[in-house]
Amino acid sequence: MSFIKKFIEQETVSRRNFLLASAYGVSGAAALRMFGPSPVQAMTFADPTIAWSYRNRTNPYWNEIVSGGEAFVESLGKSKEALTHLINEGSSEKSLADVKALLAKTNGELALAIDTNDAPNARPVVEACAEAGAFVSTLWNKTDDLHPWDFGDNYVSHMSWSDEKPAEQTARILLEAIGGKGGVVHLGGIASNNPAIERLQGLKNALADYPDVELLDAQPADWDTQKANQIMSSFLTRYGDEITGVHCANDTIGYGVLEALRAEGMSVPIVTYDGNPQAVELVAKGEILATVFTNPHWGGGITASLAYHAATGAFKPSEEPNEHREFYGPTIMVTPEDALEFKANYLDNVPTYDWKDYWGPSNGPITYK
Amino acid sequence: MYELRQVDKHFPGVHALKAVDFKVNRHEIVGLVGENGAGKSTLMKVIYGAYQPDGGDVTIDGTVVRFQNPRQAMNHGIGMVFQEQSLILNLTVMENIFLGYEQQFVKFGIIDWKAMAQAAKAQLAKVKLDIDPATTTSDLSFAQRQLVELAKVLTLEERIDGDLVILLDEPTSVLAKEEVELLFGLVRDLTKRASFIFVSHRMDEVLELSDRIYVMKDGAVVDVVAHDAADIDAIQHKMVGREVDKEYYREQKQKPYDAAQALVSFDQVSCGRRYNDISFDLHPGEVLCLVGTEGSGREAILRTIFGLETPTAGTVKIKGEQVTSFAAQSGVARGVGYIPRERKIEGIVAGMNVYENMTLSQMPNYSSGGVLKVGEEKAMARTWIERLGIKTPDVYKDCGGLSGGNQQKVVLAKWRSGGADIMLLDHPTRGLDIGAKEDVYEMIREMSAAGVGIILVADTLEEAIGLSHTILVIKDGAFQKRFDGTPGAKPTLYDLVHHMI
Amino acid sequence: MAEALLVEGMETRIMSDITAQTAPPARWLTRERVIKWAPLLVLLFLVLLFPFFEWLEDFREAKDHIYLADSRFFSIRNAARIAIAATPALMVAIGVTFIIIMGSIDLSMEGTVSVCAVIFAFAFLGWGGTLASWAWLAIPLALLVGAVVGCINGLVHVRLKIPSFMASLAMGFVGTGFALLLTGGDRIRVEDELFRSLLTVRWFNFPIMCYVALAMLLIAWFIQSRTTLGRNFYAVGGGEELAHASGLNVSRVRIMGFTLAGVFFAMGALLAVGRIGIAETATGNNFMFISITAVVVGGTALWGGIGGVWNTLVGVLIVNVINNGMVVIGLPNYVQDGVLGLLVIAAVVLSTDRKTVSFVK
Amino acid sequence: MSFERIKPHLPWITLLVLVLLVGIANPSFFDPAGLLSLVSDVVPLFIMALGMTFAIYIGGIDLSVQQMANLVTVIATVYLANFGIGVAVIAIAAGFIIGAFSGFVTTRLFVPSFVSTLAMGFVALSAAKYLSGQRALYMDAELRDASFGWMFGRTAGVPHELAIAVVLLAIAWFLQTRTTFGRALKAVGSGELAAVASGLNVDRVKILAFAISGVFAAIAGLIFSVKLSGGDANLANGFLLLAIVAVLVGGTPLTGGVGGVINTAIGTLIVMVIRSAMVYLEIDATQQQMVFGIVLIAAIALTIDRSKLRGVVK
Repeated sequence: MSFIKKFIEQETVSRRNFLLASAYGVSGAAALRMFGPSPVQAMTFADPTIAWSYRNRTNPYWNEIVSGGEAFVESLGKSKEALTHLINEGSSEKSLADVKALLAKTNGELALAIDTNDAPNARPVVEACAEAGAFVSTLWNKTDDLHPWDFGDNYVSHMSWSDEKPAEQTARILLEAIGGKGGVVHLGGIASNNPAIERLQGLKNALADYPDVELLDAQPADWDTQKANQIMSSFLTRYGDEITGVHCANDTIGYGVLEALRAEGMSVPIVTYDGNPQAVELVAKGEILATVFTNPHWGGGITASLAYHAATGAFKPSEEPNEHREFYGPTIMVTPEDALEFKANYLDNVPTYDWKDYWGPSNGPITYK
Repeated sequence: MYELRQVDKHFPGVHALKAVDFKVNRHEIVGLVGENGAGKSTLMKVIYGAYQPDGGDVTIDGTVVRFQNPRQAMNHGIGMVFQEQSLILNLTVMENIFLGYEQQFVKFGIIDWKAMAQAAKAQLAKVKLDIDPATTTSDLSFAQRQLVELAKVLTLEERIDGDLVILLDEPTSVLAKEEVELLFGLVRDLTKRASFIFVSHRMDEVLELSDRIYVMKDGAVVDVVAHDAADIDAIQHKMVGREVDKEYYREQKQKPYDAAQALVSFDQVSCGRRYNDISFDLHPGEVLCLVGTEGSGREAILRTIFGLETPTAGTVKIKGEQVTSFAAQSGVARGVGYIPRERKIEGIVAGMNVYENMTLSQMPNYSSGGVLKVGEEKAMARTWIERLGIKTPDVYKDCGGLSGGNQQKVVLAKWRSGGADIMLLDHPTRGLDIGAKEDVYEMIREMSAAGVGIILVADTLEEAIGLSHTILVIKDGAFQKRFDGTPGAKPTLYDLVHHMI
Repeated sequence: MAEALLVEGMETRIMSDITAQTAPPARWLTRERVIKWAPLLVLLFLVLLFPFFEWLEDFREAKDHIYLADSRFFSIRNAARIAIAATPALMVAIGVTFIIIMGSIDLSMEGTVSVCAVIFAFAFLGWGGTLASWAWLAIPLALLVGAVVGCINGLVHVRLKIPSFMASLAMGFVGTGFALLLTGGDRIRVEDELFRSLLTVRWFNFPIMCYVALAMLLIAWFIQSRTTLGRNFYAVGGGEELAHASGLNVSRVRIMGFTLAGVFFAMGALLAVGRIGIAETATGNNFMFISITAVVVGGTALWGGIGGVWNTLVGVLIVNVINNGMVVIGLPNYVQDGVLGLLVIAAVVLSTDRKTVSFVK
Repeated sequence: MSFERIKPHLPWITLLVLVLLVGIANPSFFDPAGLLSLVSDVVPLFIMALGMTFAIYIGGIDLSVQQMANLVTVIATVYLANFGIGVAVIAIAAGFIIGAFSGFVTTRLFVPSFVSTLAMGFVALSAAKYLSGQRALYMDAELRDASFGWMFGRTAGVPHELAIAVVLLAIAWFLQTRTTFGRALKAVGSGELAAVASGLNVDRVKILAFAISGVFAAIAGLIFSVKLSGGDANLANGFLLLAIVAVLVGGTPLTGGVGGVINTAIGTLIVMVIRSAMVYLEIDATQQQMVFGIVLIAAIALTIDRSKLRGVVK
């Protein structure tokens, strides 16, 4: 079937070029300034509602994010319950509707930290917040044409992670471990998610230096353990012993892959991403070669903190340089050698962060390709 | 032995049973007749436990009993053989027979199929049916199913110590003549063990079978007649409450038809295994009756003309034009109207009101550019309600809530108002009471006089003979004989039966 | 929703001798028989189809490849993989089969599976964390939880007179929500080697979980064919009002049906946990559409009364063979959904007897 | 005033009671601007539910609507630069064709709509994935505003989105109650065999019903895509079950022939109120889904008119 696949892939590439031409070409740079930097100072609030909007509670990653948000709220001397949770269940529609409802309820006195579930959803969320006078900080998903500085103070910041580099690093660890030859498969996240795209790209970058390693296949496993499990077992049928390494887009996918291998009594080197506690333990045991810790606890806390402090007027976003408005979050590579130490420092004892040190641990301004 | 004393039953706005006294003796067959709406079905439901009476007593051997549901009634020996086919088609015969009473064959939670089959065999023997109890019910003929239903009720015999009362609700409606005879023989035989209550619209059958006949009208028992004293005219008089037209089938109104032109012509038409090599012409004003047993192919011929069946050979012409595409839409477009036997399923749409039903087949006439002219629809409906004397409070009444006769009139109005000049009537009087039947006959004569060609599959042979200009006898899908039905020279029942079987 | 009317009543029948034995089908290869076995034929066809594509690929690249013999898809190891993937879905699908035979539908499986998985994991870890301790009691507990959830589902449907589609859909939300409430979003690892031997220990190339599933399938078959309850499902599906008039306590049968389905959903939850060693709120995800699709593909009619658990086995295998096969032959992932959709339509078309059904909605 | 008389009015009474309950618990819910904004945000979901009503009204169901909308978000984003406002035509045509094909598979091939529409949804998903190159795409803001900016303005304080919804509701209502097609839908939903025996082209009516469902889903997808200024193959996820719930809660049962588009409007509002109540009443995050389910059971138990569920409740 690979001939069909090749044909379709060629088609996709040529059409993707067309897409780029159509969507980016005309005036990608000249972003619309709908609400422009307002001449009057944005109104600030003494005690805004603090809210976190995220996908779901079933993923450990989001639980870490939430714990950070709660830690921040507690640092203000409030109880955990003071943090309002909006859960979108993977629906952009619900994400937007919930934000609007909260804006109406709080009358705009809101400091919102949000992952908008899907990149296109960021714009209406930000626009709604700006219109209502609320302050919003986004995490992960936004489209490339949307920038905080186009919205004065109200769109406080955007934090993301450049996953390409770390994913490339884990890939190199994997490729070294298999001796620079053989075949690898990649199990990705939801195909259209930015991190999923970047993490696969990281692998491809690394592969360029290893001509003897073939990328056998890459399929999206939608961040889902069970789906990853089934795809991996199908991969085992198709490629069998040709698979000498597995590159996973995140930890939860990794668990599914490990179980698929365990079912066969096989052991193949794998690398994952996210640095969840369970994955870190597996790294320490050597079952996973490496994962990348993105410190979601800090990310969750600092995103809420940025929105909150902008809302209270503690700092004025529009006076900050662009690299303080769009920046990459921190990444820490976790490998078997340092896994236990890492676990002790970051997971078993969550460090107490200074939530006013907004940009300390960050990783430089976001760049666009 | 089984007795109702002064039983009353009210529904919102209706006094359905008025102080009814009803008694069944041992080894007796009691007939129950009455027009639709006279309260027969309510009475039956009270007897077999589906309804609880508001007043009066139900007694068995003098003891007052009260049933909360049919199962309790069954436990007192009262069973019901339903009018509609009430077997569950995807189950086997034995499962149907013991449905709800499987426990007797269960050992350690396991059904002993062998034991059940044996017991079922015994039950089937009671009704003289020799079939494999493991047969799936849908594979049986209608008559066989009717007997299985009887066998199912007869399981009460083993289960109950006391006497049995078995209700037979229209058991003959799907049976051919000889099958009816067989059933009657069986019932008479079974009176040794059970009493029967026999409900039927076919007066002759009630008279033939019953020892006593209860006549109901407007929720009350108006007469009880013994078998020997029974007289059809007298009973009908009591039921209807007025004199029944001596000229029941309106033969005096039968006019010669115009044989010069043909509305429908069949030329050696065959349709798979349903019928074979059929040829006839239908003329304006003619009432042509197709006579045959159930499954002889008469309904399939009707459905072919309407466009619901596609013939496999031969030519069908409607008004001189050869029909090439068989679809109901094209049938309707050619002016064919169809009154199906399954009135509630195919005739009216329950849930839609009177005018919506009447215009269903002719919406283009009451719309422009796809937009309905509701005012015109209602006006038309009012006209036809008056013309046919349809009993409905207004045009907004849900047709599902009308009585059978009025439903039939709505269906008729649907086709007549649309100007259909070829009418296909499949058992148009089925399940209607005498008054409603007479209305239908009257309308058939009117249509015939107006030049409409009518093809009829009648409910009874008498009806066929009385109504038709022409009778075609069909057997096993093949044409047998053509009879001319001019008044005074009509064929006899015997003539027809001779060729049917 | 899926409503069809059998034309039985309108079909004209030739009636000759009333007491005659119904004639057995004269030919061996009747239409009815072909339709009855159609799902199995579809499965066989698919099992032979995917190796063909493998062969074609090698043929085009001029490699040696003997059809079937050299197939990676057509191998015991892959059969085991398909079986592992199919077992939890099979349990869920069997549960919903009973409901569909009754002419109802149950959409609560995702919630029920999650709740059972999570409660099982909590109890298992809380009571010792290994099968060799009192923790084994977590297994009957999970089945009991499934029964309770199913029973509530049935009660809501029957007592509140809410059509099963809506009642079970809402109960599904409640179930998932309850699982989330219990876990607070955490995942619970079940690492006991003894419990995980469901996956890791193999007899005759297949892991133990496949045999457990087989045993459950046989139990389901037994219930379907040899118990009053099982037969009553068919009665209710074939004609609920008639069954009621025959003295059957239809409400009870319905509630029992939903309860039984809940037990099988719980079994699905146990095997799903056994397969990946994790219980979480998301354990139940994706079971709804896949299990109902499998049931229909297997030839059980959505309008009730027809089909059974063997059909469901075939249906689940068809869906899983397609899913596995598409990856194995290297079909690009973005066409996989579409191909699955079209193949499902084709499979249902082949196994529907269009002559006995007058319309479908 | 007997209970029988109240029955048909139960859906909006339920809505009113819910609104009052939430409003009493948190009076800021009654803020008109806030309410208006809540209502206009539910518009894409409402339009999808409106289309679904046609499928359910004939006794079927359409599970492809969400994937249909996904596909349209991608189509709209990819082709906006080439066709401008013309992508609306392409989107609607795509909805019509896929919907009609589902209808064809259902009526002519006898595949229950539950399965046929689910399967066609997968096909639409594949198309969306392929067209989008499996990426999240965004629209050029200027192009978007040039072609579809009118969708999101306000006139006299009324969001245009809401106006679109009202117009579509009016069209759907007209179709349902005033046209021969609407009458035929009712006949098919209430008594299909009688409709056949009255010479209606039932297959065509059913295929059209699914096609309309597809068209409305496409419009919903288009509005959503413009609103979010982008598209990808998962953008509209989460719509399907809510759309079904909106139709059912409104009082259009799955058995067909009863209810209609006005019911769906009420049903959508009920869903909206329940959902925003979570925010207004500050229901704990981990409890929201369970509460939603329980309230839903209560709402359905209240709104469905059981006397119109002919025959048995399955």
